[in-house]
Amino acid sequence: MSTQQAEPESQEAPEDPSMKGAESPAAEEQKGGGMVDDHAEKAAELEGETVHIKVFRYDPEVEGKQEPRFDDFHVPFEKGMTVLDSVMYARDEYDSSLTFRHSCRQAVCGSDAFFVNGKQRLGCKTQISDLEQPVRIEPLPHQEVVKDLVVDMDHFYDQMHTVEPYFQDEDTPPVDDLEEQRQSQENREKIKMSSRCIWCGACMSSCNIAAGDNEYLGPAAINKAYKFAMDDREGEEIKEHRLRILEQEHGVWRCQTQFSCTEVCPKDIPLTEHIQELKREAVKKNLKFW
Amino acid sequence: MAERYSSFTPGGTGWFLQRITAAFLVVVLAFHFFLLHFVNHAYEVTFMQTQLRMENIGYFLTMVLFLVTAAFHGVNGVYNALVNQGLEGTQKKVVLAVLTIAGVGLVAQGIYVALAMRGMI
Amino acid sequence: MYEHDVIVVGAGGAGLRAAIAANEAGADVAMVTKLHPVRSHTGAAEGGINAALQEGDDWELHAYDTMKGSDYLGDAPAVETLAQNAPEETINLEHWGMPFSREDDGTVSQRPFGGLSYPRTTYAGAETGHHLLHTMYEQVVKRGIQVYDEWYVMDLATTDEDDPNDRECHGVVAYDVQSGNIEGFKANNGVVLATGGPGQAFDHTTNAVSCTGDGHAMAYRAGAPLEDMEFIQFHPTSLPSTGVLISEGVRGEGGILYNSEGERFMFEYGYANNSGELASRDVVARAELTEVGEGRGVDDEYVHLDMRHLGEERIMDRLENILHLAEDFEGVDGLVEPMPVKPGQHYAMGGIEVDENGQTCVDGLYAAGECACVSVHGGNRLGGNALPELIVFGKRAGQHAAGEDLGEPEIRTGYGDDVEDETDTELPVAPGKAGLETSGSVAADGGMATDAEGVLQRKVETAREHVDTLMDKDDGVQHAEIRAKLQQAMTDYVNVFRTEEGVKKALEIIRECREEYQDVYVDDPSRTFNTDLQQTIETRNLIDVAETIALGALVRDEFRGAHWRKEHQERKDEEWLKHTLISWDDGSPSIFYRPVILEGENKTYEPKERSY
Amino acid sequence: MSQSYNRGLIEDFGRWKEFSAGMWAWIFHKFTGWMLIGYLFTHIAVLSTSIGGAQGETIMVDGESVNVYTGTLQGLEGLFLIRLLEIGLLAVAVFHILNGLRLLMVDLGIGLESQDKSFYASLVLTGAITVASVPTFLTGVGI
Ligand SMILES: Cc1cc2nc3c(=O)[nH]c(=O)nc-3n(C[C@H](O)[C@H](O)[C@H](O)COP(=O)(O)OP(=O)(O)OC[C@H]3O[C@@H](n4cnc5c(N)ncnc54)[C@H](O)[C@@H]3O)c2cc1C
Ligand code: HEM
Ligand code: SF4
Ligand code: F3S
Ligand code: FES
Repeated sequence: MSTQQAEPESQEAPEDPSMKGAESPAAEEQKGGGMVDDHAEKAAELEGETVHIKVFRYDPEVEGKQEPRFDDFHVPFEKGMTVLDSVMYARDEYDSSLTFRHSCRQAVCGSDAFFVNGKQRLGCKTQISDLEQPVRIEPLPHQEVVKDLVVDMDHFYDQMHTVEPYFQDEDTPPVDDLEEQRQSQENREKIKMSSRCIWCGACMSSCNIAAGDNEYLGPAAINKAYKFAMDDREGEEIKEHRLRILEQEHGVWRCQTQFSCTEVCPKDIPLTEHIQELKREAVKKNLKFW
Repeated sequence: MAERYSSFTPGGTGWFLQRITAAFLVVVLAFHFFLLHFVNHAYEVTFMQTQLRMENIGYFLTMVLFLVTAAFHGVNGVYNALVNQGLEGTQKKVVLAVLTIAGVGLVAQGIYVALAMRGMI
Repeated sequence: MYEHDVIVVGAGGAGLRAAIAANEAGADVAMVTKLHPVRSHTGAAEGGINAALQEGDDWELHAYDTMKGSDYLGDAPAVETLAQNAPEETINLEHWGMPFSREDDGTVSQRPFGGLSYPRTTYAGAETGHHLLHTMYEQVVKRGIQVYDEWYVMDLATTDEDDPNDRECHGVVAYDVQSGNIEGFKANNGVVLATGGPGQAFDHTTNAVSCTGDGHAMAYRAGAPLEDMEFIQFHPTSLPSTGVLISEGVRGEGGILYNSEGERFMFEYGYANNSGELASRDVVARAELTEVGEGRGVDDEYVHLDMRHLGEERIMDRLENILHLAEDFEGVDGLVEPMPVKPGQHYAMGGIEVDENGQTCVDGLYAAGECACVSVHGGNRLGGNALPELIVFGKRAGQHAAGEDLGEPEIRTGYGDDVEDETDTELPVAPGKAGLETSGSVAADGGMATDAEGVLQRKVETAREHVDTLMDKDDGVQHAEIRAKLQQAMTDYVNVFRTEEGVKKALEIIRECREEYQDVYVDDPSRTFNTDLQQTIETRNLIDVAETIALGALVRDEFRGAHWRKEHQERKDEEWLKHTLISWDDGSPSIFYRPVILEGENKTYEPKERSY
Repeated sequence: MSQSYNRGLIEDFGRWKEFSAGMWAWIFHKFTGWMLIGYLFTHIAVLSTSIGGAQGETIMVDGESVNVYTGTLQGLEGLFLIRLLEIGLLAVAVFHILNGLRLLMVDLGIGLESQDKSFYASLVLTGAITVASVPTFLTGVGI
């Protein structure tokens, strides 16, 4: 196990032979033919090879990292290797200052959404053999970069909190009665997908509208509100209150149905559909007053 | 925790009318195109023909309604687009005023033109 | 310096519940957590929450099952508290909007689970933990409870009287991961540790990267003993590359385990001639490792779990999520090839010794959740019993810390007249100490601070000095190297199979790790989001925790629950109906035992053969 | 918080190659919408010659005096450039209509799974209709 350190290498000089990691000229030839569905086949091809990753680096405090750059790493490939595995390997073996959030390694904590080869993806849920090399790994766009792949999530959390993301109902039976509120299976099914969100922020990062309008609630927060608004256990009045929040200028109307949120969501939540449904609900509610 | 938004300006009406007008426009615009480019050819249009068509009250009214909806749809669309780009405060009010005036002007001039075509002016 | 009545360290299920309870009891509570709450590992739990809700079911049955499952090493007062309170706490979650799966009549669904005499596992799809975590975080948002997220707690501000029972905890020292600032958090009433499991002590685990046993190690060094650390549950089917859990459901539906020769080894080699693949978790896990050990493992590492014969239709219908897991995390298509699996560390039954109110022997120091040991799980945790533990004991700890009267606990904590000292086990190496220590007495005037603020201030100084030392060194060993060595040793020698020789070997390697740790340095010079620094500190905690696991495994020479010893393959009730306790004692760990409490409210639980 | 790095807007548009169907649809719809409203203003302006026309105003075309409305329109129609622009207008309008229909469907929650396919379909159809109508648009143009 080596703790070898190589000189930082900038994006401008991608052909620099002093690349980090295990030297492997073969990796150069190993240009994948784009997205391959059958990764088993692809993986077999890669066995014993290395994977070339290009990772975005930035650190406001460190000389030479204040100007963002890309570092190259060559990581030995193993079957089943994910993008997260590759950066973890690079960090543990080559450069311990490589920084990113991660925790569960199983797509439930939502820490490791990165911008991988031009798309928001969860590092731990993306097989590296599915990607074209070199694999470009960047922090999520539209959020400020704190360091390397770590972005500032505060704004995302603020938006999530804005929609009053908690169950509200006045007439739940007393807990001592051990009586639960009733909910039909259909209604549970209706909110099922929306309740899967792991707050990874990929959707928000992919949305051009959210990028342009900082106050736009964004797909994740709207989806969170959807989960409550569509839950029959909450009363009509609260639902109307929720719709009023969503109808704000920076609420649902901002969505221009670009669908990129739906495309990147690692939990396959039909975000656009949920947003559209809320628009219709809001219109219906307003029509009632006319 | 982030503050809650408190300005109550539901953008729903504009959004809704944009869809309603769009649905109407699909029909009339298709009709319009057909009539003036395929049935009659634009290059053959003469004042006489136009006058003839306009004298039909149904056609006249359709065209006026077409104009009104298209103007609304177009101007409202531009307004929404600008608002979506983050237009705020006074700027927003000014844009709204300018667009309204332009829209109303367009419709007024258009009706004036249509009346002229009917020979009513 | 920040100041609150109650400081909750950790924001998983246990921490969130504690914070809500303390808030409801009127305390000013704040949570300090190294991950944003929704990132906590509670989110990974799939199965469900055990609670006797239905007519015909009864908390006493739940208590009985739990006691039996614990192999009679659970303390009856704790087990009964769990069983009595789980229904109310589960219903409470429902009232907070948790999306439980439903029956036709709209009531919450419950399903059968291993070791339960009644279907009482309440679930929300296959993502119960996710919903539990998010529902409780929502309640924290609703109540406006202050959350310091991405603040890493380094140490407890505990006074240093000689006897841990006399010590008092006044707060914690934490550093802001984003800026690197080290600050003190003063707790006027109490500190609740809810830092989760220590799974990262092992090379292969279903636990998150963040499960580094920080709370264990901090409490341990502050004087609270760690209890029953040798009891580690291993899950037989986790994916080799990531440790992602492949649910027991696959075997339940008829999935078959094969070795590299293509033999169905569970029957072929007689590991379980009756139930085969469906034998209990520990049996299957041991069988798999035996196969690998005897050279019949695939790639010398794992075995194959094959479900292809079930047919696409059945798989899609019942096991669809397994296909996704295998595909996403292992790159394997379960429809066309068998899935690689191997045993993975899954859960720690032991933890910081606490009573039913969550309190440790150190005044003002509480622990709840997986980091604590009340003890409800004893030698073996039943599936679906960890989540109710979080909400039941999380709540109690929060309430007690906020000053609510919960009555006198029946469980005693700390070294006292009711314990028995360990006498005869010879250790291969001296455990403890020899980590990177900084001088404890920074107080300028030499006097020992005893007032809360003084204690906290001194700890903050020590922590700053500690971090400076780590950062200033620019040569030495990196944490990743030590951590990898430690994890490998634990997986090699303190895994499912434990031999005296092996465990001793592990202790020697742990000692080496300690010594290497003295040369540890942080390469990343930045104060901004320095994960290198954080992991370096975590590695130190892992060393301490791993050592207690190995020590416990060495002294307990019997086979009970999840703990198996090659030389002692039977349960020894005359000798071992007692908890193992390990106390840090300023770096020279001492081991002692406290008898298990089998007398419940209405009955005494008589140890019986644990057979299902 | 300490310093952080904002990559700004430039980067967003620098990524245009990575835009997905929905994003392109949005950009095109915007563009065509603005073209159309712009055209509507010009259109009314041109048609305004009918006011004079109704009062019998004339202009000279090829030495002949014709109604100013007829003259202006036919004069414009006689220009090849105008014909090309008309074809462009048709394309713009057809796309806006087709994609507008697609958007209406999306608003009603119909066929969301194939939103990308319907966008491509709109593009292809627009192309086809435009090409098919070229002959009609070019008949009788005096070069
Ligand atoms: C894959 C899997 C499936 C499971 N399925 C089930 C099941 O079906 N049923 C069941 O009952 N149990 C199940 N369990 C067990 C159960 O989920 C866990 O025991 C439980 O979630 C632990 O919760 P916790 O609150 O104690 O800790 P965690 O949820 O792990 O939270 C720990 C918290 O502490 C914080 N923290 C840690 N160290 C520090 C520090 N130094 N400073 C500040 N903060 C810190 C972290 O940020 C985090 O917020 C499962 C476990 C796993 C791994
Ligand atoms: C014929 C059928 C038409 C249909 C179906 C249609 C449909 C739509 C729809 C649905 C929108 C809203 C897009 C959104 O908010 O996401 C829109 C926007 C717009 N439309 Fe139309 N439209 C039609 C005709 C016209 C005409 C004739 C004009 C010009 C006068 C026009 C000008 C605009 C403009 C300017 C916008 C705003 C574009 C933007 O978002 O920037 N449309 N159209
Ligand atoms: S909606 Fe999907 S993409 Fe957005 S934060 Fe939630 S899980 Fe991530
Ligand atoms: S990407 Fe943005 S525009 Fe709407 S559909 Fe998704 S929120
Ligand atoms: S590491 Fe938790 S989602 Fe990827």
